[in-house]
Amino acid sequence: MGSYIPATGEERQAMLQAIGLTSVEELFDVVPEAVRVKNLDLPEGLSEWEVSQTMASLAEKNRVFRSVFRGAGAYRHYIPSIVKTVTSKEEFLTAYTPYQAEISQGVLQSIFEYQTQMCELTGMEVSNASVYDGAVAAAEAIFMCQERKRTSVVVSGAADPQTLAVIKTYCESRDVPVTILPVDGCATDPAALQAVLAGDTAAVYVQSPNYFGVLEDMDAIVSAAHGAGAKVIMGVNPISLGLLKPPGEYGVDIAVGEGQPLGMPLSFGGPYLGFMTCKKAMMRKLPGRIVGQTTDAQGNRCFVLTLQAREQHIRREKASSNICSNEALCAMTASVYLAAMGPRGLRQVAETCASHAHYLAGELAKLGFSLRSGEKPFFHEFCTDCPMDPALLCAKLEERGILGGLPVDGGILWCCTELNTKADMDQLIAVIGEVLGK
Amino acid sequence: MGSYIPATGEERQAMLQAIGLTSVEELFDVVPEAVRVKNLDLPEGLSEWEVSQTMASLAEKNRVFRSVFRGAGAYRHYIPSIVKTVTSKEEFLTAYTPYQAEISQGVLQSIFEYQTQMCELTGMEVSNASVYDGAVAAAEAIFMCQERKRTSVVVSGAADPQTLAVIKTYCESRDVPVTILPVDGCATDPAALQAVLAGDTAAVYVQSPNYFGVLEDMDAIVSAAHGAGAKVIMGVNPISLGLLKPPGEYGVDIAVGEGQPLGMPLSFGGPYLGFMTCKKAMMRKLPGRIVGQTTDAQGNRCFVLTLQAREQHIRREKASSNICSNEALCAMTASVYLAAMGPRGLRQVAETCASHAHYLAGELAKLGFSLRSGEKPFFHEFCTDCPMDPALLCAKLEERGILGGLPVDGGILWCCTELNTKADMDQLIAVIGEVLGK
Amino acid sequence: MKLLFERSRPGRGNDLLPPCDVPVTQFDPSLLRGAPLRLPEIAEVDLGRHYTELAKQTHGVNDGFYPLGSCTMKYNPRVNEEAAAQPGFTQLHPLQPVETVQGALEVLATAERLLCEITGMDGMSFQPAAGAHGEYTGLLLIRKYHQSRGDAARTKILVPDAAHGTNPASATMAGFQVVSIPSNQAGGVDLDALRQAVGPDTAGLMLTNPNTVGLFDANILEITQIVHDAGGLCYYDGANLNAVMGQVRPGDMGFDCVHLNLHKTFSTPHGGGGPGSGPVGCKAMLEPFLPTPRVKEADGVYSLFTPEQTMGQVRSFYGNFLVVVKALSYLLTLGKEGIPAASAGAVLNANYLMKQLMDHYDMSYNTRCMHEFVMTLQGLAHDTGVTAMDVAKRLLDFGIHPPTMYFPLIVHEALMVEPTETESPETLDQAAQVFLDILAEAKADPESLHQAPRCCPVGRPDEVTAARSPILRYSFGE
Amino acid sequence: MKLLFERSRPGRGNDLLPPCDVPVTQFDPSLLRGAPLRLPEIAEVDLGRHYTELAKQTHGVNDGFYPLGSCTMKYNPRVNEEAAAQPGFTQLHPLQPVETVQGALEVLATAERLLCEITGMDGMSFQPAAGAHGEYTGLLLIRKYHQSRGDAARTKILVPDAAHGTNPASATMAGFQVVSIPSNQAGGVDLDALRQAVGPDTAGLMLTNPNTVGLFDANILEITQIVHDAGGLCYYDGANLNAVMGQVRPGDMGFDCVHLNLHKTFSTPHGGGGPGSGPVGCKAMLEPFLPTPRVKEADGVYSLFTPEQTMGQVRSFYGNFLVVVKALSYLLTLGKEGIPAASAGAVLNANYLMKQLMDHYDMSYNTRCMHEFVMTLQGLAHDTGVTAMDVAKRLLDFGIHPPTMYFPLIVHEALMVEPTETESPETLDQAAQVFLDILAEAKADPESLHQAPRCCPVGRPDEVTAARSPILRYSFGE
Repeated sequence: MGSYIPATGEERQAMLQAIGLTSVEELFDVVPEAVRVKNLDLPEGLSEWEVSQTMASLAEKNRVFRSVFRGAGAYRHYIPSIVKTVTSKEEFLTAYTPYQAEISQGVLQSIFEYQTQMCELTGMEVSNASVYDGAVAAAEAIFMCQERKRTSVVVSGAADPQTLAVIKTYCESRDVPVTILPVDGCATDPAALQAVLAGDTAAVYVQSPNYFGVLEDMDAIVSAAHGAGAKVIMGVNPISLGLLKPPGEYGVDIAVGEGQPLGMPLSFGGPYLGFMTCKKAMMRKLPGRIVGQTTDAQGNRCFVLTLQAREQHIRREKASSNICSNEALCAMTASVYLAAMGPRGLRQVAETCASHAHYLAGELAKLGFSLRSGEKPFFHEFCTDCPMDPALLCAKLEERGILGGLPVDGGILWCCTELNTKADMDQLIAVIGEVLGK
Repeated sequence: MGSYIPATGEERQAMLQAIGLTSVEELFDVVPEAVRVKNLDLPEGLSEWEVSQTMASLAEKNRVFRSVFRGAGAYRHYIPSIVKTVTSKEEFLTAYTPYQAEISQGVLQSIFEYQTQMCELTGMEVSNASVYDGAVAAAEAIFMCQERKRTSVVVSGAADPQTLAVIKTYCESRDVPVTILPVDGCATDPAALQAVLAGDTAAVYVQSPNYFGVLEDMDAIVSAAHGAGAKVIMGVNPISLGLLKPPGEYGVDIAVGEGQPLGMPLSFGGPYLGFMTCKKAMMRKLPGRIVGQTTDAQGNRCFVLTLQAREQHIRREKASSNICSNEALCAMTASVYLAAMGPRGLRQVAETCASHAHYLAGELAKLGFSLRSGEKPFFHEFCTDCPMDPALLCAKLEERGILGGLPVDGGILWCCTELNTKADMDQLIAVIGEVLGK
Repeated sequence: MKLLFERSRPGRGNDLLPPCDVPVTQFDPSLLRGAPLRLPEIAEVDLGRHYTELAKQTHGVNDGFYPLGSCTMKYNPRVNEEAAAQPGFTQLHPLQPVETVQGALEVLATAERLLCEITGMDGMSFQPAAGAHGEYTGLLLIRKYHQSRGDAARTKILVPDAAHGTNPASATMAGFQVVSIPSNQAGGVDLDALRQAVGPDTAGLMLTNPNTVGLFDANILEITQIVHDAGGLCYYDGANLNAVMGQVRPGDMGFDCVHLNLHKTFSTPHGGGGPGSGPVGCKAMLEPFLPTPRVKEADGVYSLFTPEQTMGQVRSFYGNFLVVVKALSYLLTLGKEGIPAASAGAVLNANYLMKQLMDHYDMSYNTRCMHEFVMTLQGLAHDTGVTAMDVAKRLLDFGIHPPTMYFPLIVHEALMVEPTETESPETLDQAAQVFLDILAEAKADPESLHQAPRCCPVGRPDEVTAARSPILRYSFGE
Repeated sequence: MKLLFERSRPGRGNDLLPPCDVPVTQFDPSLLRGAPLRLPEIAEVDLGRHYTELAKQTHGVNDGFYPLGSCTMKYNPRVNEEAAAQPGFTQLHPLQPVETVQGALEVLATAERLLCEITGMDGMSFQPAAGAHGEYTGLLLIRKYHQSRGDAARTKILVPDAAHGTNPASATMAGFQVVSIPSNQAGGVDLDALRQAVGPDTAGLMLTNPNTVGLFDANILEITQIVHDAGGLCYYDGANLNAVMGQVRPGDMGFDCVHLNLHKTFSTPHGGGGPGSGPVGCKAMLEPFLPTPRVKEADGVYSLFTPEQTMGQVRSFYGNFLVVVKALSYLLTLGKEGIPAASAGAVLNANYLMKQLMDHYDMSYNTRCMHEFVMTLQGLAHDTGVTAMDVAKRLLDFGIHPPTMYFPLIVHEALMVEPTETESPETLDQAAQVFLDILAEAKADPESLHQAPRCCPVGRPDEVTAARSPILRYSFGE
C-alpha cells in the first residue's frame, strides 16, 4: 500500500518525539474511545502497478462505440490535441481556486478569457466562471430571476429531461412554483406560453435547439415573456452558436447551457461545464466565481476574483448561491477549444453537424422513419418515428458496433456531429435497411 | 492540410513585398529550372482529425499481447506513472541539445544526475550522456580501446545477436579484426578466450547476463584479458544490477548496455538508450556528450556540456566519434525511473525477475523443456529445448493471447520480468500442457 | 501577458477538420448569427506558447508546498490521472445501455462501498459536483425526511458560528432558516447554547469535526445526542475528514448524513477551482430520498434504479464521474492501512509544524491540533502593523502558497495552516524557517512587508477598483 | 537547485510493485553486488516537484522562439505525440511475429515511400538513430558500393570546408580519408578546387545544399557531374532539407544517397538532445547494401527481408521507431501542398528577418538567403569589443534562444539564424527589435553585454574549469 507519505517510520517517530508524544495513537486520544475505529473493512492497499491494472480492467469492462448517433445532452465532438496538452499541465491541474492572485495569474487570466469568449458566443454582456453543469446553470438562472412579487417560473417541456429534473429539485427546495409547458410537435407552443404567463411569473426557461433538436420560435417567446414582465432564460448548445443566432440577439436576459461539447469528452456524464451569461443589469445576481481585471500598485494589468460580496464566505446565509468549487478546468478546456477552432472552425463544426443531421434525416425518411417535428428547423438532433421497436433496433445496431439514437416515446432521437461522416451514416442506413429487411 | 505556418496568405504577401519579391516562386529562382519539382507524388494533406484517425487505425493493425515471455534484447517492465509525467513535459521534450547552459540547466542537471546514477549502477567512474542503443554502445566501446599496436577484438558469441551485428558493421568499416568466441552450453568458455588472446588484442567484449540469460564467469574472463594486456568491455542488463555484482566490481574497463529496461516501453525497438561508463583513465576517449559541473561568475553551481575537445564540431575528422544527437530524453527517462524505484525498488525488480524466471524454468522442466545452460546461474532469461516445433508452439500460444519465448536454434529463449506474475506463468504452463496433450 | 484576443490575427487558424462531406444545410437567414463571432484566431504554435506562459504564472500543489487551511491540498498522484484518462472511461456516453457500461457502474458501486465504510454510512450518491453541492443535497435529504414524516415545522438548521460559509448558504438554498450557534472558549460547540437552540422547529445541525479551528470536539457524542433528542438530524461537513478518516467515522459519532470532498480528502486535483466531486452519504433511513439514479449490483451485474422517494436530480447523469475514477484509484492504493495512515500523517505534520511555530506565533488555541491549526496575528498587527495578509503575501516570495487568511471569522487576523500528510519533514522544516524569517523581518522592517510580494509576476491587485468598476471581459478596444 | 541525491533520505521510496509472488531465488553470494547502490531515495511528491523545477529551467521550442541555425527548431505538433503514444505502437515487442505488427511495418513502409518521393531516392532505412548516424550509414553505402565493384582505391571523401563537423568525423569512422574542399567567394563549392581534388581515389563527396551559410549552390548540377565523372558518388547531408523540400529533390540534383533528420525537417521533438532519427535514402544501385532488415509489401501484406549485399546492422532492430511514427503523422498532415509550403515559409521567414537586420548587422553574404542566414559580428567586435557570444547571451534575457554561434568556421564571429516556417510575422518582428536593441546597447555600453545574461537562473558557466578539472558525477560528499 502507498499513502503518499514521504516520512519514513523513523522520521515519524522523531516528529512524534518533537511534539512530546510516543505513538501515533496519542494523536487521537481526544476521540471518545467508544467510537475509535477498531477494524476498517477495506481491502488491503495496493502497489501502483496493481492499481493501474485494476483500473485498466474496469475500463475494459466498458464498451466504446466507434460510431455514435446518440446525443440527448452529451455530445461527441473532435477534441483538438492542443486542448488535452494544455489542460493536463500540472500547474493548471493541481492549483486550488485562485485566491492568491499574485501566483495565480495563469488561472485567473484563462477564466477572464473564458468569460469573454462565452459572452461573445452567446451575445451577452457578463459571464461567470462556470457552474457544475448545464442543468444546474438553468436552475441557478431561475433563482437569479426571483423577485419579491415574481417567484413562479414557466419552463418549456421540450427542454432536456435532465435539466427539467434539476430545475424541479432546485425549485421545490425554495418553494418556487414551476409550470411545465406542453410539447407540441417536438417544440414549445408560444400560444401555450402566452396562456400561462401571469403577474407573478419571474422567468420563462426555454431551450433552443431543444431536446428534440428543434429551433424554438424564440422571437415569439421572448416577446410574450417580456410583454408579461418576465425574464427569459435561454438554454443553448454552444456549438450551434458557431452558426445560429445567439441568445443575445434574441434579447433574452440570461443564457445558460452545457459546455461539454466545447472540448470535453463524453466521460460517462462528467466532469461537464455549466455556463451562464447575462445582461449587465443582472451582474450582481450572477452566482459563482467571477474574474475581473484590475491593476497592481505598479499599474500592471492583472486579474482577481471579484464581486465577492455576493458570495457565501462573506454573505453566508444571504449569499446569492453557495457555489465555491466550480468547473474551472473545464472552463479552461472550453476556452482552449474555442481558441483552437476560431470563428471559422466553430462555424464549420456547426455547419457540418447540421448538414450531417439533415442528410441522415433524409436517408432515414426513405426507410420510413418520419420526422416528428414536421417542417420545423432543427440543428443536429431530430426525433423520428420508428417502423419497429426502437429498443430492438438499437440492440441490432449495437451488435454491429453502432450506438444508435436514443429511444424516446416509441420513436428515436438521433444526433449527428461532425464525427458522423457520410460513410458512417451510409453504413448505419445500410444496417437499418438489413434489419428492416429492405 | 496543415503546415503549421501561422502567417496568412495576406501576411505572406506583405512579407514578400518587404523583401522585394512578388511571389513565393522567386524565393527559389536560384534553383536550376531543370530540377525544380513539377509534381510531387504525395497524398493530399489531411486535417488533424483525419491524421489522428489514420494513425489510430495503423496502431490498431498491431496486436498487443497481455502476457509476454519474450525478451532477447527488449524487455517489458512496469513503468511508474511519474516517469511518463516527467518526460512528457514540453520543456524537456522540445528543447535542443543544451548548448546554451544558462537556459538549459534543467536538461543539463538531469543528465548529470543520469551520469551519476549510471556510474553507481555499473560501479564505474565516468558516464557519458548516452548513445543510440546498447548495440552501438558496444561498438563505440570497442573503438575506445583502439591503440596503435592493439587493434583486434575478441567478442563473445553469447552476446545479443543485434549487438554482434552492429559490432561487425562498425569494426569492418574501420578494419578492426574481430574474433567471435564459440558458445558452449549457452556461455562463453574462458579457456577459448585464453586461446585467442594475442599481443594485438585491444579488447574483449563479453555480455553478462548474456543473450541466453547466463551469468558469465567474469572473474576468469577479466583475469585472462587483463593478463594479456587487453581491455575488457562488459555488456550488462541494467535491471540485473539492482541485485548482481556490477561491472566495476569485476574490474572491467568499460561497461555498456541497453538502457531500455529502465522505464522505456518496448516501442517496436526504439527509441532506446545506449549507456556507456568507464574508468577515469579512459574518460577522454569516451564518445558523445558529457555534462560537467562548474560555477558561474557568482559562484553558483551550474552544469555545462564539457570535454568538447573530443567532439566532431571541434576536432572534425580527428574526433573520437561523430555523435551529436544522442538519446537525452531516454537518459532522463532512465534517471526518473531509477529515482522512483530507489535502491530497494530496483533490487525488488531484479529479484522478482530472477525469481519468476527460475519458477518458470522449474515448471517448464516438468513438461520436458530442459535447460540448455545446465547448472550455470542465470538471471531472467533461459534457453530450453522444446519437445515440439518451437514455432508451432508459439503460434498456439499466440492464439491464446500469449507471446511466448523466442524460438532459437530449435529451442526457446524464455524471459520473465516482474510483470509475468505467477498466475500468468501458471496459465502459460497450463496452455503448453494442453498443446502437448499432457 | 497578452490576452488570447490580443494575439489574434484575422485569418489565422488551424486545420482541425476536413470539409463537410455532404451538402451543406442552408438555414433561413433569420436563424443565423448577425454580429460576427469574435473568437481569437491563433495558430497552434502561438496558442501552445500562450498557455505555457500562463502555466508558468500558476502555482499548483504539484509545484510546491500549499498549506491552505481547510482545503487539504495533498499531492495529486499521477497514476490516478492515467486511470481516468483511459478511453474505456472518457469515451462512454452517459446514456449507453447498462450492459455496455458495467465497468463504469462498478467504479461507482465500489467507490460507494469503500466510502460508506470510511464514513459509517449506508448509501451514497455521486451526483453532487462539489462540496457545497453536496451540502445542498444533504440538506435536501433532511428536508425530505421530515416532509415524509409530515413534520412540516422543522424549518431551522443550526450552524456553528465557526462553520464554513457554505453551510449557512446551502441551508438557505435548501429552503431552511439558519440559526447560528456560538463556539465555546475551547473552540467547540457551546453545549448550553445548543440545548437552548434545539426544539420542534429544528431540522438539523451542520457540523465539521474537527472544526474550523482544527480541533476535534470531544463532546461530539453529546452534541449529536442533543440534536437527535430534539428530533433533528445531524449533518457532517466532510471538509475536514482528512484529519480522522480511518480513526473515527461520522456515522459512529451520530451523524445521519455527510458529504465528502473527493478533491480534498481523496486527492483528486482541484483544477484551479474544479471539477470537484461532493458525494453525499447517508444512513439507511435517508436512502430512499437520495438523488436518482443509484447503482445496484446483483449476481455481479450492475444496474441503475430510482430510490422510491427520491429528491430527484441535483445534476445531470451521475456527477463528475472521472473524478470518482481518480478517487477510487486512490482508495485502492491506500486501502485498509493507508487510510488511517494518511490521517495520522496529516495530524502529525500539523502538530509538528505548529510546534515549531508556537513559541513565536500566537496560536488561537494552545492545545494539540488535528490536521490544521489556526494562528492569530492580532498581536503582531497591534505591535508592528504587519497583518496576516502581509505575512501571507510575503510567503509567496518564498514559493509557499499562503495559509487560508481571515478564516474562521471568530479568530482575528487568522492564518489557518494545513500541511497535509504528503509533505516531507524537510519541507515542513523549511516552511517553519520561512515563517520565522518573516516574523523577524516584520519586527525589523514592518513597512517592507506591506510591499510583499516582491518576486511575483504581479504585485497585490487593486481589489476595490475591481469590485467597484468591474471589468469582466475583454472589450476589443471598444 | 538541489540534486536528486541531495534530496534523498534513507528509507524513503514509493510503493510501485507488489512483493514477489514466488519463492525468491538465492544467488551465490559471489554473484551479488558488494557496494551499496546509492540511488536516490525520494517520495513521488518530491520527485515530481524536482522535475517541475528542472522544467522551469529549460527552454524548448514550444516555449518560445528558437532560431538555432542548422537545427530547424520548428514547432512540434501535439497530434504527433498522441499518435506515437498509442499502446498499439508503444507496447509492441520488436521480435513479435510480422503478422502481429502489420501496422508498424506499414508505418515504416509508408514513411519510406513518402520520404523517397521527397528526396528522389529509391529505398530507405530507418535504422540510423540520428543525423550523424545517418551520415555514417550513408558513407558505408558508398564504401560497400565501391567494394562490390572491386574499386578498392577509392579511399577519399571530399568535404567542403564549410561542412558540419559531423561530415569529416563520419567519414573517418567509415574508414575514409577526408579531403577538404575550399569554398568560393560566394560561399559555394570552388569548382576548380573540386575538379583538382577528384580522381580515381575519390569515393565520394558530402554536400549540404543549401550550404551552411544558408545559400543554395546554383552550380549543383555541375558539382555532382564532376564527382560522377570521376567515378565518385554524391552524398546529400539532409540537415538543411527544410529549405528546399518539395521544391527540388536531392536525387534530381545528382545525389546518390541522403540522410534526413526527422527531428529537424519533419518536426519530431529533439528531447534536449535526442532521440532523433536519421534515415538514409539511396538510389537503386545502392539499395542492395542498405542495413538489414528492410520492409517490403506484397498484396497488402508487409514482411521483412535482408538486402542481398547488406552492410549488416548499424543499430538494433528498426531504429527509433516511435520517432518515425511522429514524422509520418506530420507527413500525412502536410501532404502534397504542405511540404513545399513549409519550405517556402521557411525561406520567406529567413529572408524577412534578414531584411530587417541587414541594415544594422553585417551579413556574411549580402544576397537573398534560403532558410537561414549568417551574420558576422567581426566589425562590431572590432569596434566595441562585443562579440557574437555576448550578443547571443544577451538574447537569453529576452526569452529568445540564441542563433548558432561561431559556425560555420569560415565566417568570423558568426551568428547563424534559422527562424523556420512555424514562426509568425510578429514573432519575427519582435525578435528583430530585440536584435536592434541589443546592438544599440552594445554601442552605448559594451561592458554591460559581457555580463549577459542577467535574468537567467545562472550566469555564464566557467567552461574552462569544467573541462580542465572535470566533475562528471555527484560525489556523495566523498
